[in-house]
Amino acid sequence: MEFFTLQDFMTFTKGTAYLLIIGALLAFPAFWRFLTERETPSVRDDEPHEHH
Amino acid sequence: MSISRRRFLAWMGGAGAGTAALATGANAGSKHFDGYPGSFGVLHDITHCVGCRSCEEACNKVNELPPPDKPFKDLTVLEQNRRTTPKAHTVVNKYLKPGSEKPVFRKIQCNHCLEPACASACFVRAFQKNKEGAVVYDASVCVGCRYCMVACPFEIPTYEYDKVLAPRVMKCTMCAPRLAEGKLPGCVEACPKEALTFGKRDDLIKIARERIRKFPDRYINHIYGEKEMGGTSWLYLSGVAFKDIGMREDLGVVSAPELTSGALGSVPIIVGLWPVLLTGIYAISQRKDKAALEEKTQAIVEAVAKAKKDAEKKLADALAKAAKDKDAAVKKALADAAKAKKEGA
Amino acid sequence: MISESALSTIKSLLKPDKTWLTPFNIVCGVILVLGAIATLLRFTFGLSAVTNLTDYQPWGLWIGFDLLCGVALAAGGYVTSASCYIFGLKRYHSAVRPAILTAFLGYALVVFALHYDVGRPWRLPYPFIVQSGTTSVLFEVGGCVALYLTVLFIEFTPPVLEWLGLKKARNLVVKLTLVLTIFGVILSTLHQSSLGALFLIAPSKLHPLWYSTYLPVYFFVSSIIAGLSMVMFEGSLSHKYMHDKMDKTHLEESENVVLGFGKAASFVMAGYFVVKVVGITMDNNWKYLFTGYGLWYLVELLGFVLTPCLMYAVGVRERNLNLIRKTAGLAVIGIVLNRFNISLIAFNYHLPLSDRYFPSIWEFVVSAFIVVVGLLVFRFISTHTPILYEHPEYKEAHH
Amino acid sequence: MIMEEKGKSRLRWGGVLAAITLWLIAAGIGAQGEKPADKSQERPDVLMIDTLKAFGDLEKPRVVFLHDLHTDALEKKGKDCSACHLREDKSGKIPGAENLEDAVKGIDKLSPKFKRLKDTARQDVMDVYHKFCIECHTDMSSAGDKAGPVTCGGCHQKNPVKSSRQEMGLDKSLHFRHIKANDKKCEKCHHEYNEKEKKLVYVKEKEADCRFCHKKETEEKRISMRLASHIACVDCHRQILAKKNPDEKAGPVKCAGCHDLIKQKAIEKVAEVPRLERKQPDTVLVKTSVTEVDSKTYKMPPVAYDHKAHEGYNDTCRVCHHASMDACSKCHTLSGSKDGQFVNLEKSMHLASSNKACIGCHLKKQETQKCAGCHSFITKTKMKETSCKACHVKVPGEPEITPKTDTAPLAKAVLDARQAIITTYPDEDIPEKVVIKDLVKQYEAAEFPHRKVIQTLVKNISENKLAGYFHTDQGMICQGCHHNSPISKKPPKCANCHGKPFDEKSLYAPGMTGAYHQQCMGCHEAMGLKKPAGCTGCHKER
Repeated sequence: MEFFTLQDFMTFTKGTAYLLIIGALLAFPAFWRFLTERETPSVRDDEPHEHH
Repeated sequence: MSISRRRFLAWMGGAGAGTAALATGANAGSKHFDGYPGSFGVLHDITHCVGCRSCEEACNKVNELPPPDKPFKDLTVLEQNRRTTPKAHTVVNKYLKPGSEKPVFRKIQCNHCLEPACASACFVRAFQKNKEGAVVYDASVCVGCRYCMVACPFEIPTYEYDKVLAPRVMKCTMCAPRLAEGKLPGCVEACPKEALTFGKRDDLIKIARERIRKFPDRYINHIYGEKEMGGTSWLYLSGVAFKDIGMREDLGVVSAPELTSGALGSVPIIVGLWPVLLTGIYAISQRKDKAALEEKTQAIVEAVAKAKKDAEKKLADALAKAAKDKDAAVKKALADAAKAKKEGA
Repeated sequence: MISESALSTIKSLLKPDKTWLTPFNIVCGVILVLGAIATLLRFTFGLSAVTNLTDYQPWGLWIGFDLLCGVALAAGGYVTSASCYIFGLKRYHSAVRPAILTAFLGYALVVFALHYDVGRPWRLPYPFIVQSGTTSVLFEVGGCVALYLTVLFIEFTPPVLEWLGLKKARNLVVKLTLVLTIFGVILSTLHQSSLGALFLIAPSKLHPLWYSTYLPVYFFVSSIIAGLSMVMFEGSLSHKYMHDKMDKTHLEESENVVLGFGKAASFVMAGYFVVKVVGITMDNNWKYLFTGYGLWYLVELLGFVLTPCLMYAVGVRERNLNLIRKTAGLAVIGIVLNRFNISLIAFNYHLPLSDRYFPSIWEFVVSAFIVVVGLLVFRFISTHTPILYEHPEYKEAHH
Repeated sequence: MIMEEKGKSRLRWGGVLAAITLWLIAAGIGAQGEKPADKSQERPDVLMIDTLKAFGDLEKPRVVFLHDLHTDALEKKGKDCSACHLREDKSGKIPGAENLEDAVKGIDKLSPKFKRLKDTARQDVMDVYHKFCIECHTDMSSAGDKAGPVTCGGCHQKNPVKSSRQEMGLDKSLHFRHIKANDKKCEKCHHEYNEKEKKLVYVKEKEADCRFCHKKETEEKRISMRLASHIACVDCHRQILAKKNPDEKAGPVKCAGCHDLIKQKAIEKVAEVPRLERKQPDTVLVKTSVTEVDSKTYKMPPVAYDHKAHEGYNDTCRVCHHASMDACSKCHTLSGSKDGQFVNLEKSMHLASSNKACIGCHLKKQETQKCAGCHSFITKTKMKETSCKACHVKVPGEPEITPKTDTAPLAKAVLDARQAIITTYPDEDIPEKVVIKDLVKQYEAAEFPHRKVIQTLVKNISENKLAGYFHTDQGMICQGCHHNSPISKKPPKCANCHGKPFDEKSLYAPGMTGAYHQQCMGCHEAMGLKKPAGCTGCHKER
């Protein structure tokens, strides 16, 4: 794909970037869940718990 | 390059994530574009213009614009300083340099930037730089936000404020439709003195250079539009300083898309990193709370334990005392018994 | 303006006998009528009939105030919810709902106002459904505002659902609080800053003192100030005059809120002041400070950034709630002033006075109209739904 | 209680809003930018008193001093220059002016400085000014006369008065009048510095332009031109005035006399200025100094230069002799030298951009209206080969030139042989009318009075000797319009080169219509012709 103006080039790249980040926005919460779901439901936390 | 990167750094640095600067900042800069090869343009030799307004008339005709308030033959309108309007895509202005009585005439119309600010600003891509070099406008998608007018450094686009249903942005099209038919732009065709030269932009620059070379004392040594705002398809030669004929010399050479590329480039970065940052902060704050909670419970447990110990101790002492008293009493009793036995015998 | 009309809210609400002919209602009524007329004119005779907009000045009061100020002053939503749910400052919880509500109304009104300014309002969704100009800063602003409005709407539903007694739905939404908040902060960061970035494309039109490559940063940081100040400001107002609507916790917490936010605002302002000066240094614009515009710039920077910054600080040190609340008002004006400078006063500074723009009476009318609508809706909602108090059934129920 | 609280706060808000509106207005005004400075009156006698600069930076604004104003005021009081200017004693003698002393007895020359002979020290100079200025001003005012300021700010301020001072100098006529008045006693003004005797001496027929030595600023042993001229001229004029001899005219002594534009124009001109007597050559053979190369190796024949004629064309010697009276080749050597700022001989003669060079000066002549019609279209950056021959003419018989050769006669021979006649083709060979039919769609065909135009052009320059040397060829005059094609009786038609506009094959040639309009209108404008005006001036309406 050849571009002759910076304008066209940016239209393309920014467009793709926008699609990309929408995907990312949706992915983040899911990934966070995946990351933390094994933890005890009591507190959603970022560190393993020592049980007592 | 450096500009957009600096802008970008500035912005990211402020937003607090300078890390990704190079990655995105480079987007705009490290790539270089020379525009469509062989695209057309017009060279306006201001020293040749005599202010006959033929171009205005032709423009009005070919674009089927409403008739002007004063006829085009009437040259008195040159006395006041005019700008483009929804009814006039091009106007000729007269400038009298203080001191000289010889007036200078300059034609105003869209300069058809190589990197149009209007196109860069438009959020529905209503403006397009086409391969002939014209910057064309598509009213069928225009929302009417008028950001193009804010963006245009030459103050060219105008708006039909008086229309209710279908107001349009109005500006010179470089007669794109005529070009498609292989005709010249209306104004160029009409200019009797060939103050307007139509041709490939590269050739026009050659011509301009040649004229400056041949007549160094007729022209000032600057081709306006060769570099301004990243270059324009319309070019200008003048015998007097451009700022004296209402053309800004302080626009710089940075093209419009570059001006905003830095800020735009940082958008994906923020979306990429903010969730991480914020969730991190959240997690940490949560952890603090939990820690606090644990301390509290711990304290309670200890307190309880302590209380229990004290209680047991008390009990033990009590029992010990009780035992002592008991055998003391026994001894006494025995002693008494023995005493009584002695007296009886 | 906000403050003006807010004060009159007060007045009307103070009246022991709740007759409808309170001064406030009369003023509102008049404005609403005028607004209706303006609306009619706008959509029957076009922009030229009601605005002084020119080809030099395509953006006037409706963008400068309704959009730029509206969005900035609605920043309270993300600032408060972030501090409460992300930074875990639970003690500000009671401030969240009013803030969210104001934010939601703010953005809703911004979008509403845009319908007046834009040439063909029915095409507003075009960028997202017909053809996208992704190189446009405005595209990004539009996208973010649209999304954020949705987010705010969802965030704002709980009180309504509580009011309607829809437990299930309400709890579901509350579960989403964190995600929504994070979305909110992201979107706000983007479009608050991008409103500044809008002007990056016109270095030749905006006075060098206000034009800076840091514009997006300035807008973002000042939006935080605006958010904090707005929360305190309107908090103090509703605190004074909707006292009866507030429950114990709310009343107890509001003092913390003011002190805490005051402290935050003061420090953020300090930072803002520094980066503003850095901006001048980077572009070496000192020489402009001694021109007419320079003095005007100093008025903004010293009078409406440095002064409130210090006033906040004093207020916080001396736990002087009254001072802090007054300062909040000053800070809010400061933000409005800044947005006006960038979009109206220092814009087109190079033009002769004859070509400069001053809003028409109708433009003022419409802006006032929109503010009044906002007020009335706010009053209605906050008096009918659990915004200023917690619904008895949901005490201590936040996540 | 709440009520009054509310009242207060409303007041505050009102105040804030009011303030903002005020600021808005202020900003609006600020937006207007600088107002144009009001046209204050201009005077030729504006002096800037900033003497203290010599001792370091000024603490206060320099003082604007209106000299004539003071002279006149003192005159009314019957005071003369000596009221402010001290007599020079012998010790502080002014170079070149000794003999003025004796010229008129009883009148000493005066120091150009105010109330002092030397700038000794910062404090002293300051005191001199403060003491005497203020003293005099107070006396005047106490005497009830209009007097100058006595406060610091009164003098040390930005004064709106602008200087209209015109540069002054002797043109040929004025110089001649001085020669006559001083019956050829050149030594009265002219002098040079003798290194050996360390004094100023007069050398006959070595007189030169004052500016050669007296530069803009005073250098050691050389006072500035300004100082020199004021000492020499003004003092002399003063002394003549003092003689009160009715039939002896004296030059001006006040600033305006020399430096006011109107007064300058009024200076009486001598119609026929006889030639200077300085043993200058009539004719010169311009060539490299023979020490460098000998005549055999000349690439071009040397140029015979009519020195005498050029004396007539120019007002002063320094038009050409810009640094000294020596021969050009002394500094402008074949390869260039430091004295000649490395402008070599070739450049010094051909530099188009310099009026001191032959060609530079001749090109300027082309800008006169009579010539500009054609010449504004002819590039000045490249000369026609044929023009070289106009100056570089072979010396008849091509004698060998040695250092001993007296070249003046050779030059004379060449000049006599050369003649300046402007010729063109006989009328019958020149088409009388040219009918231009290019715009017949809109207008009648345009009739171009071809022959009449040529005749006018020829007549215009027939008196012009310079033009004569370059228009000897019959076809030369045609080149004005029939450019870019070799000279010939039947030049190619315009249409041969100028066809449809914007032809990529001939990028630099405008189209037919453009070419006509540019040529005709351009020429008419350059020659200041008002008619024909408007489209219908040339194209009759249909």
